[in-house]
Amino acid sequence: MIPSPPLAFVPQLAMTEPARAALTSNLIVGALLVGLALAIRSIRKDDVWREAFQQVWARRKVPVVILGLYVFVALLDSVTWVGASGALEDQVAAHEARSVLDRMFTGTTEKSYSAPFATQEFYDASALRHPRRHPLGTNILGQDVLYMTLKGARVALLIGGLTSLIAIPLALFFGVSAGYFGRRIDDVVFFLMNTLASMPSILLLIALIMAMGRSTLSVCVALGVTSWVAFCRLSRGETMKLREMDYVHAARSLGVSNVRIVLRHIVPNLMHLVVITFVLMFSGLVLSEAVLSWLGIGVDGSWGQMIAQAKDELSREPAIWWNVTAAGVALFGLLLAVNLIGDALRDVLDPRTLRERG
Amino acid sequence: MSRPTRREETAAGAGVTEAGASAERGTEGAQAEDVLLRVRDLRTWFPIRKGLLRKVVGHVRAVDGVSFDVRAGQTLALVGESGCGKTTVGRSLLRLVPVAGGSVHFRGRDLLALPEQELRPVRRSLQMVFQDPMTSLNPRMRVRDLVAEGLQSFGIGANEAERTERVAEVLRRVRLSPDHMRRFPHEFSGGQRQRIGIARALAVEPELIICDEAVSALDVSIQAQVLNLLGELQADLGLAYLFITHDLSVVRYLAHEVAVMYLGQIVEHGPTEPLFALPKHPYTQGLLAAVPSADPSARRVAVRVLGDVPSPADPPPGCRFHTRCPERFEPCDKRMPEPYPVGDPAAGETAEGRYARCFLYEP
Amino acid sequence: MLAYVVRRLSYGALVVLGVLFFLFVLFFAVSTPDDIARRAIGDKAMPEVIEQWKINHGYDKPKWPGPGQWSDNLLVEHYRRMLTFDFGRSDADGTPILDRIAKGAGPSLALTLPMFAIGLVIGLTLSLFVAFFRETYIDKAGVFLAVLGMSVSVLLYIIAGQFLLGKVLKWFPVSGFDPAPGVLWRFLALPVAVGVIASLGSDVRFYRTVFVEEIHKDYVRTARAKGCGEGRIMSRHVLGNAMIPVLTNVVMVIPFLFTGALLTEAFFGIPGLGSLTVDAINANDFSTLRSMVYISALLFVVAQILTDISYTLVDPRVRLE
Amino acid sequence: MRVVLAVSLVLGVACTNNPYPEKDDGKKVLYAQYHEPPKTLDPAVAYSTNDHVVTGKVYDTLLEYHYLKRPYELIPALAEAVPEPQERADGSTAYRFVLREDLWFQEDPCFSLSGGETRRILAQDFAFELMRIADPAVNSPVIDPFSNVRGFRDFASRLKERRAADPAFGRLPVHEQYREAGGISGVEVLGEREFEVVLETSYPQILYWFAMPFTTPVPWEAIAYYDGQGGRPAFADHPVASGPFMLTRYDKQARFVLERNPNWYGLRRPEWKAPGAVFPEVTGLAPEEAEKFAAYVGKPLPFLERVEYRREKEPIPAFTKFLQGYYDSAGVVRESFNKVIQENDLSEEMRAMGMDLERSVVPAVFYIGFNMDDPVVGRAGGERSRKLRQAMSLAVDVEEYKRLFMNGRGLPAQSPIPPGIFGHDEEYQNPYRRVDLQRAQKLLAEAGYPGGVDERTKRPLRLTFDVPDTSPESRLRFSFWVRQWRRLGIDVELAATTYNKFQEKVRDGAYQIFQWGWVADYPDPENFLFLLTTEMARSVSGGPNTANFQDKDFDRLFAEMKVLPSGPERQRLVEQMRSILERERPWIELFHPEDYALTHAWLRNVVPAGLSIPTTKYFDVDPELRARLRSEWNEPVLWPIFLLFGLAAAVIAPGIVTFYKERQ
Repeated sequence: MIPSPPLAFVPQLAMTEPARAALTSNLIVGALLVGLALAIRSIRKDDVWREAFQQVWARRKVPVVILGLYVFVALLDSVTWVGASGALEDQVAAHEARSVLDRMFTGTTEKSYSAPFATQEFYDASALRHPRRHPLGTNILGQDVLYMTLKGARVALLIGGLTSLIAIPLALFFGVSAGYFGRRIDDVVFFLMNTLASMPSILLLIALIMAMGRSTLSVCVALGVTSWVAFCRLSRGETMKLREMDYVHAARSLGVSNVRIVLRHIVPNLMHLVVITFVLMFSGLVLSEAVLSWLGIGVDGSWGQMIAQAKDELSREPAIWWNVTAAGVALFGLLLAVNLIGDALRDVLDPRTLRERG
Repeated sequence: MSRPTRREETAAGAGVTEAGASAERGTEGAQAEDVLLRVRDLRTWFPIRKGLLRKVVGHVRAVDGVSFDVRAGQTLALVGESGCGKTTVGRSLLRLVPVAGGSVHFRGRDLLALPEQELRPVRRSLQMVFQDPMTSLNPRMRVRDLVAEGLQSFGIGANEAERTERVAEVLRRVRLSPDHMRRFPHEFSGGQRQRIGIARALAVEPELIICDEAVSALDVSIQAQVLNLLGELQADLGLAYLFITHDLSVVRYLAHEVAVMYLGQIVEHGPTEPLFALPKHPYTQGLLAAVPSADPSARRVAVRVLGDVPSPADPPPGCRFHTRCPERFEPCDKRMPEPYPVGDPAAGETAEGRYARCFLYEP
Repeated sequence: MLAYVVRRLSYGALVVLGVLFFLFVLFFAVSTPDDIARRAIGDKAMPEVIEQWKINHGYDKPKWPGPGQWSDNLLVEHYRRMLTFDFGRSDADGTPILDRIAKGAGPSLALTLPMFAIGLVIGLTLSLFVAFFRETYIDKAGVFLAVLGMSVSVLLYIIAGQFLLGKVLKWFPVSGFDPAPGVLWRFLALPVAVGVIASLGSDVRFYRTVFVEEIHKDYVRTARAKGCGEGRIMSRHVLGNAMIPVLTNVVMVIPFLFTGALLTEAFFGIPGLGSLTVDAINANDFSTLRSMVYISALLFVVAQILTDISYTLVDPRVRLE
Repeated sequence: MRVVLAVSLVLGVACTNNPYPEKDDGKKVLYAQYHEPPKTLDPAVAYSTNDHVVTGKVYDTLLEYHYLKRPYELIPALAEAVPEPQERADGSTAYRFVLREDLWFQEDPCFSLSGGETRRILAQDFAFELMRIADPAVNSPVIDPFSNVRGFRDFASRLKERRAADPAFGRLPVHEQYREAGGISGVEVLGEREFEVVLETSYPQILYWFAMPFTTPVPWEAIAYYDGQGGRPAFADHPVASGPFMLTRYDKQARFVLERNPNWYGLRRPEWKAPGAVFPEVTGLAPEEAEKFAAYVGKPLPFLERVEYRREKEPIPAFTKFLQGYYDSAGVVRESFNKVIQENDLSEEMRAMGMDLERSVVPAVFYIGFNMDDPVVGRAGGERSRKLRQAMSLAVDVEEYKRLFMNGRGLPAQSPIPPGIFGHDEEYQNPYRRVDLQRAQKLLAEAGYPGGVDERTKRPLRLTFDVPDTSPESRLRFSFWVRQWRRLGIDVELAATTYNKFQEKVRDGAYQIFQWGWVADYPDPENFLFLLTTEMARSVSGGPNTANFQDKDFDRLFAEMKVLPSGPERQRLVEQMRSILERERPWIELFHPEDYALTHAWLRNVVPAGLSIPTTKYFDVDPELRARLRSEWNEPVLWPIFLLFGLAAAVIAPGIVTFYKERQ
């Protein structure tokens, strides 16, 4: 089914909450895309980066393509607008913001479980409304599992991406300040790091989520707070090394201000660490979320939640295996792709090899 | 190529203009002579912390009471073994490391007493070229930005285009093609990189360049090129150099005056030729004896320097060198020798500017 | 050395105090003592009962120090109780927390110690093996498998392990725990196997990098030039010199041996501290959670201090300062 | 190769998935599981089904329910007979209980306080427990039903005053405090074996409370001794009781063990053939049922030597172990186990294993409630809100829910009163409790929300459904209801919060829609209809009427109905109340759940009971059959080990060979 073009809003309605939400979400997606485009542009201009990414591409074509697919699916699920299209199941959908993906799967719901490519329901053998249309079967509510799985891509990227976007700048800020200015600032940051790092992250996560309430954002913030320490430590150490580099001395003898030195000489030389950390952190975050989901404080619609929901279904006889399989494979696929890319990136961008090449 | 005069420059340079003037235009400042940089009793100590409360229990006396002058348009070489504190002297002058005491007068203004804000304009006249051209050039910046950084910092040039033009000029001056501006440091050879480093220092039109082992990391053939370049620049622009090195052959080639450092102190100081011809301090003698000479007839009596360098954290009492000195005698481990004038008029030398820190020459 | 140890210890103590402050803010910002009381004894409880409960659990005080109550407030009380290990009773069911923790430590250690030891041995062996055959297909396949293993959620490992080894192949009980020495291993075999396999990927990946880095160093070349056998090089030189990163990695894990494995314990019905924590989370039992976080932090700090000191023992290059 | 051999040898010998010591294989031990540990075992406080797993087995009561008869019937247990109410001239009602002779507590160290290892059960012990319920410090959840007892509240306030006035009094042992405070005037101990309970007004349901562990005899020694100090456990963790089983091991987080109590009257005095102490005979059972029990009728209870409880937090391993024969039954603890059942019956596979499925309707009701204090869905909205509630009620398809989430288990509810309780009417069909989307849409339009859009504001109607469970599984369930309403165009947001936050919301009245359930304490309509009285409204008294339903007619009818004996007059009143609820729709009644017990072939006599009543003493196991089937089902499969070793060798060997060749 091809989605109809954006209609903005259902005419007789005022600017509704869903419409506003759709607009905000689209704006965020737009901003992210612009940011991505800018990032790609600056990478293309910078030989070192361009070369690095070319090498990664040469070594890891399949994972990169797979990751691209995930991103594409997430985008499909991110561009939303309010307006009817397709055969609606219910009237609420008509004034809800729905994504391209939602529209592609509108009107595919069954009554309950059905196996992949089945023609009849799993339990009562009644005919399906859309026989052979569910490559991954349907879940207990009759929703297409392929649809639910695809929707999970956005959530996973959100968890990994948003959290990293929160944690990495934070870590970079504290780590660089501590490493560059030393003394009191360093003492304070180092103490803060040690304090946070000595609490088991899962307990800290739980406590934070309980304190902030359960929402996608608060899960991301909590994950960010618990995962920034490692990178902060790394960037602090690296900054301390960089601070003693001759080019920093040169800059100081040229009267360059501290802020400028940090921005021009320190941070750019940490960027490879940022990229590597981002990629390696990503998979850790998505895995953590799966555990949180099992504890009932994860993000709605995540694969972790699907697995947690589906594990009981495995104990049915005969077992409902396609839910957990779909979510598990989707999760595994994303993480494998990301880990392989991260691996290659680390090899390519590792500071040692960088210096040797120079 | 004409060098723009200071008058054309922007407000940022005003402080410099007021404080002193360029060597060519004679003296206007407090210093009547042509002394550009006057260092007196410079001390740079690094604290050693120990124990429960990290109390300062002592200091590494990296630089301990160093005094010298650098004259405009001239080269002073600071020589010594590694670890003697010569690099720290260079960094102390630019206040890249915290200084414990003494004074550094540049054109009559004490750099150590200036607050960072007022120091900034002075920095322009005082530049540095580093030993390792790889670590001294930010690998993430293009040549153009590297060289233009000082211009930007001091507000030289009205706009980016003008600055790029200046960068091109400076690059040509150090014999690099302006076409290389868009490249990254790792695309250059070691000698080229060092030229970039020189260009960066040169771009802000300093009066004094501190060359910290500027050629030590280079191949001998390249060394010569860079040294020639430095010589030319001095001739053309009237630059003064403080040349920090352990390589005595370089010193002889380049320097007008030499100061020999040992364990944080200058042990001998004097004009290059006489000092090389007739070293006075036993340490200098030992140092020179270790240099292989191309002329077998000029072979001197080998002076043996014994043992290892003591730790600057715990320097020996009395003369710093007495633990290794072959000529050690009674007062050496009791008192600290002063710098005694050692000019030997008999040998046709003037006493001026020649002294050694050794009891052999105690009057 | 002594001064160093003392200084290290006092810094550790400072960190623990910081953790306690963080905990105080977190837990007393989440729920006021009234909430905790209502949750514990029911919504219908009469106000005087709630007051009594708060008194019994020591929650009947102002939160912050202020004039006239510099020592008699929740903050000071919180510090006093935590520092003297007087954890009081669980908010959820009123049992003494220290008892529960003491009871849970045994099963947790019974699970995590073998898991840790076996995992370490297998991880190091495999990574040495892979590093030895570096640049061959064994190495590539090994690294790929490691990355593969890293990409699977622990949940799936556990579900698959129980399904395969417990349900289909019937090697071990699917879940349960019995501390009797003759049967204990039966219950531990499966969770230990699952735990080892789940962490093998990232361990091999990490250790291999460390080893390969070490192999490329000059002294290895020298040793080889001297005619040292490859096996001897790997076991003596490489392993020995790679001890610092390995040790760091290992010590960071030690505190978590005590806190148990949340998921593994819950799924396998092992009544350890991980299980206790999950219970506390599900029951909103903040007092237990607070004590668990505190104890873990304490263990972590101690482990860190021990690492720093043991560095000096393992590697003569590391100086005290 | 040697390694492979050694490993396979070890595995072959030692591999077993049996989680229990083999020495118990031949014994009559029942293996059961629990999900959540009991919170407390103090009979005056324990109220949840988790607690009842233990309290129901260890505490004996004056009365109990007949095991097989439905509707439920009270029979005497510790009492010699079920007492008749005696109307008194002053309007009060008295019940006289006479204990059986020769009743003893279990042996316990606490009786050292009275110089022995055990002692006889006295009427005083019942009075003591009633005083404990009244004691505000005990915080019993059932003060309300007993406050009708003469002097009950007075006793509580005297106790409170004395404690407040005199700290020394508060430090006395509890039984001395009670004695000093003078006891409850309406509980008169008439002798060692006799006491009378006097109610201020008629309350026929009081007898049911004497069939619950709340009113078990409690020895004062146990309270004085088990104070949680000096290494002694708290009474809440260490019951001292008189029931058929006694708790011998209690690691509540992991496992507990119950063993036959030799002091139980059924075991001490088999010659009594007391009802509840021997397997009962019932006429009128289906022939195959009767045949199943025939061999047991008249045999003394309990048949089991021991009951072993293991904690299972996760359903998959628990159910797997059941299928392997390591639990004797499943489905009694947690409903997710029942998913094995297909369309109301056991799957083929299960039947082949000899399993049995027992079902019974639980006297309980699950419902979706509206907060009647809410301006949109509640009273203040008047006719508009009523129509909205009616429309929402018409959209909810319980049959479908049952099919998806309960395997068809349970009966769709038409009114709050479940089957088996007086007042339930098989014939009654609530006009708002069938799915009729057209009518619902019409009502919605009449309410001013055509198609789910508010006519006045032109915005879609958005409501919030608060659920106190954040688990991923429950989210699926709750979103089912949301989808039902979405069919009308009503956008209901699911707000899953922790139980803590949910309670906060309820306390603040900040909720619109919620789902809740009520399980009968005793088989009487009063126990259901009181949930909707003004007196019990959450916003009025903090009571269990979470819907805050307040209706004067309903309250009046309730007061009348409560005291009437079950008969046509009472039926008429219940029907009137039902019709008020039908129209007002404070609840959308969902279903009366069915209890399924999935049992293995070796477990006998399992009759599920909806009420929390002690049934374990009637169970029997056949250990030989169990041992045989277990070993049949659990033969370890070892060949994959060899396959694994072989594969690994095959993959690695060529690499090693090439490596060394190249090296040379």
